[in-house]
Amino acid sequence: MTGLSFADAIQLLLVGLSQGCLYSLIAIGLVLVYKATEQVNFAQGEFMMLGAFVGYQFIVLWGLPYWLGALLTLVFMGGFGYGVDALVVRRLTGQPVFTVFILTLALGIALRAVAGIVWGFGNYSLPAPVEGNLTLGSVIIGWSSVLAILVTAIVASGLYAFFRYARQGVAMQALSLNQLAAFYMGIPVKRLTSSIWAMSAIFGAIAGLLLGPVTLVSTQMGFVGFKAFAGAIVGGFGSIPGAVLGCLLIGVTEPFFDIMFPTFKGIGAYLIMFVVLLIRPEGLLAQIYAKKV
Amino acid sequence: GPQGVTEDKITLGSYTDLSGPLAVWGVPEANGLRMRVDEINAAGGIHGRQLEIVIEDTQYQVPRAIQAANKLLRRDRVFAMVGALGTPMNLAVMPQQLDAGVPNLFPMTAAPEMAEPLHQMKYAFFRNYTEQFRAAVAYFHDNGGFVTPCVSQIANEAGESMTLGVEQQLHEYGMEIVAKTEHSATETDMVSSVTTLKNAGCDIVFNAGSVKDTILTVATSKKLGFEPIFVTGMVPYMDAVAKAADGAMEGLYLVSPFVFADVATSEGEAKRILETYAETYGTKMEPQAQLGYIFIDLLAEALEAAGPELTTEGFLAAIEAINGYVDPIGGQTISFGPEDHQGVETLILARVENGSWTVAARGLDY
Amino acid sequence: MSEVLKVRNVETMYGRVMAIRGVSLSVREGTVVTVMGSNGAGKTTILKTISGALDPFKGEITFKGKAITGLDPDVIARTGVAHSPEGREVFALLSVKDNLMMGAYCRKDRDEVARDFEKVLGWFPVLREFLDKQAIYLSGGQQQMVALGRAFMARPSLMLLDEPSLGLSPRLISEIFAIIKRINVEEGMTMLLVEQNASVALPAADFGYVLETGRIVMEGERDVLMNSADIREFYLGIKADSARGDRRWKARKTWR
Amino acid sequence: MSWLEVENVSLAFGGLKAVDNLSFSVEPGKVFTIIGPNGAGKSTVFNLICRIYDPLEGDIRFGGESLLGARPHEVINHGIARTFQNIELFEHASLLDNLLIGRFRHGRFSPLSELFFLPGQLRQELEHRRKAEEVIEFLDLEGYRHARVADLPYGVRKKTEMARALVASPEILLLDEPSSGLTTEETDDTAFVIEDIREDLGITVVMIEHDMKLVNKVSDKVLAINEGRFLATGSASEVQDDPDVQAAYLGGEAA
Amino acid sequence: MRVLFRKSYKQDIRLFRDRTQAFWYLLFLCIALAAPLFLDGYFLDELSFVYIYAIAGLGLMILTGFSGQVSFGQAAFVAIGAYAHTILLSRYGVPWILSLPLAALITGLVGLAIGRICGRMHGLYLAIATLSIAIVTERLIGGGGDFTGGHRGLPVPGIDIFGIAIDQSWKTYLLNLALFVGAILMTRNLLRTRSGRALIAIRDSEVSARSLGTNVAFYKAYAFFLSAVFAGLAGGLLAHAFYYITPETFGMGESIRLLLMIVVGGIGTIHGAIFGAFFIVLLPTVLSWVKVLLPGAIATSGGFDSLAFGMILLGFILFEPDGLYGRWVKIHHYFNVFPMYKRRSFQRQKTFLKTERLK
Ligand SMILES: Nc1ncnc2c1ncn2[C@@H]1O[C@H](COP(=O)(O)OP(=O)(O)OP(=O)(O)O)[C@@H](O)[C@H]1O
Ligand SMILES: Nc1ncnc2c1ncn2[C@@H]1O[C@H](COP(=O)(O)OP(=O)(O)OP(=O)(O)O)[C@@H](O)[C@H]1O
Ligand SMILES: [Mg+2]
Ligand SMILES: [Mg+2]
Repeated sequence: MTGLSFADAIQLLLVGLSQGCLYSLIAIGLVLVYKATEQVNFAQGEFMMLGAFVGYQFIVLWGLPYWLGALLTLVFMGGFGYGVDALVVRRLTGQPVFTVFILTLALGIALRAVAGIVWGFGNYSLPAPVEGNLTLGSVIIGWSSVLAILVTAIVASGLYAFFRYARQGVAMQALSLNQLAAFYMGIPVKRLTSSIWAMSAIFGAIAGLLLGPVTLVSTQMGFVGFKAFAGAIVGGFGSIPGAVLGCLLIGVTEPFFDIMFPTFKGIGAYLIMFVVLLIRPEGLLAQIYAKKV
Repeated sequence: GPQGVTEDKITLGSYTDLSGPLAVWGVPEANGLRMRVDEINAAGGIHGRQLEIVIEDTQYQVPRAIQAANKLLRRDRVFAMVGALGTPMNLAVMPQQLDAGVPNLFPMTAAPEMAEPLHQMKYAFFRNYTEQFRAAVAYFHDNGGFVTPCVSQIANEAGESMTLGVEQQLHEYGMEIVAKTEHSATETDMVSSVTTLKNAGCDIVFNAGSVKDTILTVATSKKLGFEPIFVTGMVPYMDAVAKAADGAMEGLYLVSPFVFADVATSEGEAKRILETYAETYGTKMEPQAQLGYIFIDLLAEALEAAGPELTTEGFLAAIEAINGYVDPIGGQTISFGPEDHQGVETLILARVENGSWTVAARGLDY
Repeated sequence: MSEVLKVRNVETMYGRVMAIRGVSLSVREGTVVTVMGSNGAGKTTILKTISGALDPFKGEITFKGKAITGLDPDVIARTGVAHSPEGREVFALLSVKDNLMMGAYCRKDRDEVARDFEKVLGWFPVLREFLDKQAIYLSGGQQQMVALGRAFMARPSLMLLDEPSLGLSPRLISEIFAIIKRINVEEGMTMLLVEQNASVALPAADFGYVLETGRIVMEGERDVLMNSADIREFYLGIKADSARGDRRWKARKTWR
Repeated sequence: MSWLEVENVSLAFGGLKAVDNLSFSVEPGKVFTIIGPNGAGKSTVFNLICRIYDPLEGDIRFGGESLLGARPHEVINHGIARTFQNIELFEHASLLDNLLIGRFRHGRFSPLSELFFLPGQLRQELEHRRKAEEVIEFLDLEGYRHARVADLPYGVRKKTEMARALVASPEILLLDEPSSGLTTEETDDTAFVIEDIREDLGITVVMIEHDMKLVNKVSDKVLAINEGRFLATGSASEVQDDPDVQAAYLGGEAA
Repeated sequence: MRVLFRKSYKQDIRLFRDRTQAFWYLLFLCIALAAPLFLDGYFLDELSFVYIYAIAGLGLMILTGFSGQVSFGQAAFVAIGAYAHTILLSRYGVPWILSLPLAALITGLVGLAIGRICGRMHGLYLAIATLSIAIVTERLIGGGGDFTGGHRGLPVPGIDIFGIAIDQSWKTYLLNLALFVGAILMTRNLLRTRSGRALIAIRDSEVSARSLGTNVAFYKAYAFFLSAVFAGLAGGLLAHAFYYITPETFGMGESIRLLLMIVVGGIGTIHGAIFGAFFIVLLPTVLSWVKVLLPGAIATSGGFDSLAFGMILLGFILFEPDGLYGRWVKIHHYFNVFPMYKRRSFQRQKTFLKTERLK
């Protein structure tokens, strides 16, 4: 294997960083729903895919100015997420979370098909929010990657504060811990749950708009979701900082793994996750606690 | 008579991916197949028989394919299988299909196994992946040459066959692959692979890949100022690729056994077909649709020749007799023979020039 | 005094099991009412039905004159019913502080809330040192304190208490009932109280119902009940020791 | 017959000393009761005996043999069974199945004989069932035999736990607040049950209890602890007359 | 309405509660055995698939349904079984009758190893860990060069038992049926004995399972072992049904299908695995029949199949979370108490969730 120059290393590091951030954005959507309801949304990847397609509709097909189109996309996806919970998931209140997990699996299948029927199964290109590259010496990174990093940082810290300090934030955790008691406290469980789904759909859409330009928009693009999952798990599923941490870890180590095993690109993420889980079965920032008896 | 043939009807079968990862291939293909079938029926069918084609969705999953084939062979009792998509699917289905005496015509895959070993019921349309890349290597070796050939391969059977071709042909010249990277289909970033290739100082990269990964690899290389010759196979032969990553694809080469015709540059019959398709299906006629159309056209040719007393033997003989058939869209010549069950004779070299594929050379071979 | 809560022949089913069969009871403003009954009599079920955690199959429930039958629990809670459920049901991983604060989720008056918070800590001083501890890691009794405090923090006009004395030390039990009485008197808060430990519950109550296998078999003012032979024997356990010759017979009794 | 000895054991959670240099010993065939205010560390003592926590210091012996070597699932093989304060049942299984699981220690892991249900199995199963039915009869649970335990009222669930511990036919039984959630009358029944457990089944009982009436009725020896530390020990009446206990635990009314 | 009077403890232990039940099940078995007489090859092959998937499903049911460990990697086990079997047959010429159990055993041991490793992981963590195992396995088999046939895969030799070639639909059908019935009996036996109960105990409360003497880690691994054995068996049989195996054949899609299968069927019940298999295998067939009746535009549009598939699944999970088996029980009850069936006797009371983050 040819040696790595320092510049290359930095290059890979930066790329890994921006990749990690993209994973993070998807992962945050996942963790959000989990933290607030303990439901696991396996269709988060599809939410992202849908976000990308809706953006494609507004920006490319209808030719709206980029930022307007993007804004509309987020609004639309917010509504969509809210609807998914209000119309579908909510019917399963009280069912084991595993059932919801399976439900979202089916939802994912359906969404892929719908997207295919509406927009076709091809690959479509979406303009990047910001063009051009940032060149530091021999290191090059796209401005959109920089944007991805910024967005992630803001979103993550914002949500962290929300769950830590905001009344609603705490209430959401409360209802994930004990629905009955939450109801008894007069917490509007249903409304909160739906809004959480809305939020996670929005973050999915953001990820989609950022990822769409890189890999073309297609019904299959949701499958990066798996790596986001891996990241969230590594960080300790249910913790926002954990999700970011885990995704960055995976994003950053992955390219180096690929360089070491050039013929096994793609499984690094999962091996890394597996190793972490072997050492810490509940992830870096464990979210599983010992029961007191 | 043979199954699937009645006084007034011939039933054909096909299974392809209409909603899975390769729906981007399957959906247009299905349209192309149907379009030609409808045209033929509208023109009164063949020897008084209407054509019927049953197309099943495999979602690119072998189990689904097996079930689909089971239905096509035993419920619909099709006369022949045409344009079935997917190497694993064809490999899994063919044994029982051939036992049942149902020919496997022009599968939508360029795997060598589609024509080899020679079997009187197996007829491939394409030159296989291996040959495509041998031809590519040969062409660039003879025109300009290269010193450090590299391969960026997708981790599936197609990629494997393509890489094999590169190895074999390089071997002819006593050369070897200098660096090889392998990636899965769902990658979202290629910097690591590109870095590997870059550090290996490759001056030509044979991209044994699929659609997205090809785009990513080429675009990323441009971004990192690494600009070798990129040569890829028939899979990314579509508009989306040529137009992708605003201009980054310029100069990307590709070898293909078929020509992806464009309304603008084509006239006559080809133009008519392309336009009719655009009207009927509301989209530009993608290459897969063009192939589907050609498959049926070719098959119809044989049916005509086989005469009114249709038997499988007669039909197969008629296919083997096809010689110098020129496809109505891309103008590739196709010939079969008792020893030659591979249709397309020579390959073409296409190149991305200001946002669209243009044929750079014809008659490639090795 | 007006009746805050009216329950008219309510039936509640669990699948095919009918847990309560046509129960009617009413709670007058500012009183403490207790429901006694053996295991599986349906006490918890009644409370859950009132607070909307279970949908009654028949009958109707009115609170402050408004029908609340079959509404969502959170809606009912916002109309001023607080429920301290059986088995504590604390928010396991939230800190004790957050647990208590969740009780006041629907209240806007910040300083009032702060005052009540202090009040609760006043009643249960132990909690003060555990404010930042996750509730799950409290001892059983400490969790019970949290549950009670949390219900009070909502400042409801009706409080439903399901076995508040469960797992508390004798000292705390007597204290708690003193507190309940105090809240009732000082804050004028109405209480519907389910309690196994009738010997402390009944004296604290103004009115009582006795529930057996889903039916109300007896009701009356405290003093009436206190003097009823059955109650004394089966629920207050008074003169039990003498009457307890053959206990098999007693054991059967719960099965009738 | 064996002794349970706890020898200056300590345990802390973070800063908080849940158990502080505590020692006591249980004599065979007796009912030993631990009382103490909420948060005194009673349940924690049980968890220490059952190896859920490792003591910081001290030793726990049963029949002269130290338990500290045993893994949690091996404790029962020493003949120690327990119930939990906040019920820990197999919620989705029927009461009967809960009891059959309780028979777990009375059987070997024999995959083939199980998967092919060799003749031996049927005999074993019948044996387990018979034992289970004995206990069901003993605790008056007939009515609930096939009910899903998740659906049972609190009191019955409490009993079910005791039953599950009993079918394991232990030498010593740890009961964490057996009477909580029972009516006065049912508590009286519990008293009789506990006496039977000791006399008829010859099982030593260690129990945590807040209901002084029950404590007085059944315990041969009482230990009072507070904040993890020893407070007093002796007969029920002695302990209750102890001023510290009065102050920390009983408050005004001594039952 | 039929009321069951229990006369002896045996009734709760024996395979069948009473005569009537025994009668019905044996009737089904006879019909299944006689199927080749009145069904053509097409249906026999479809049913063979059902049986094979049901075997895999039973395996997954043991793991996920009974021991409560969600696995997304089941397809990986199936793959290992299929490859082991094929390689043993074609490369080492092991006789079929040995090769199949060997393959199952090998898979089982792999499962055991994984179970031992993943023993400390719970719920989602386990699910995703197994998912990654599936993805990696696929890739490794692909990279296995000539030994595994790489991405190009391997052709599968025909079945030959003591010189008898099992080469026709009805023969394979009977073979699969036999193994299927065997698998059911084994699962049933597991459930009515000690180990089976241990698994259920672990699922519901690890703490008290331990306090009763269950070595949690051990039994979790055991569950993995059993389910892998079943998966391996199914894999071996599938290999023959596929004639040719490639790594892609057993990708993510299959794992997910298997999981959906047991959920649609009814999680936590043997019937569930079987009903689920019927559903998952026969649905595409039914769809392709329905399509014929639909207007061309819809039927021929890409995506129709998976849309329908997804939608039907959604419907199921929404309106029958207990799965097909749950529905079956209701219908059964309906006829039992006919005509006094009351809807409400099955109306779900409100239920509320508690956190599962405490272990
Ligand atoms: N989820 C359920 N499903 C089916 N039956 C139930 C369910 N919950 C309770 N029951 C039944 O309803 C009846 C009343 O139960 P409930 O819990 O109200 O009794 P309780 O008076 O609160 O008893 P305890 O004092 O022990 O709490 C019992 O017979 C019980 O078996
Ligand atoms: N796992 C744990 N983590 C942290 N603190 C704990 C844990 N378990 C118990 N504690 C603390 O240790 C002390 C003793 O708890 P324990 O449950 O033993 O009390 P207890 O005597 O059983 O009280 P009660 O009678 O109310 O059940 C309590 O203050 C409790 O907060
Ligand atoms: Mg109750
Ligand atoms: Mg305790």
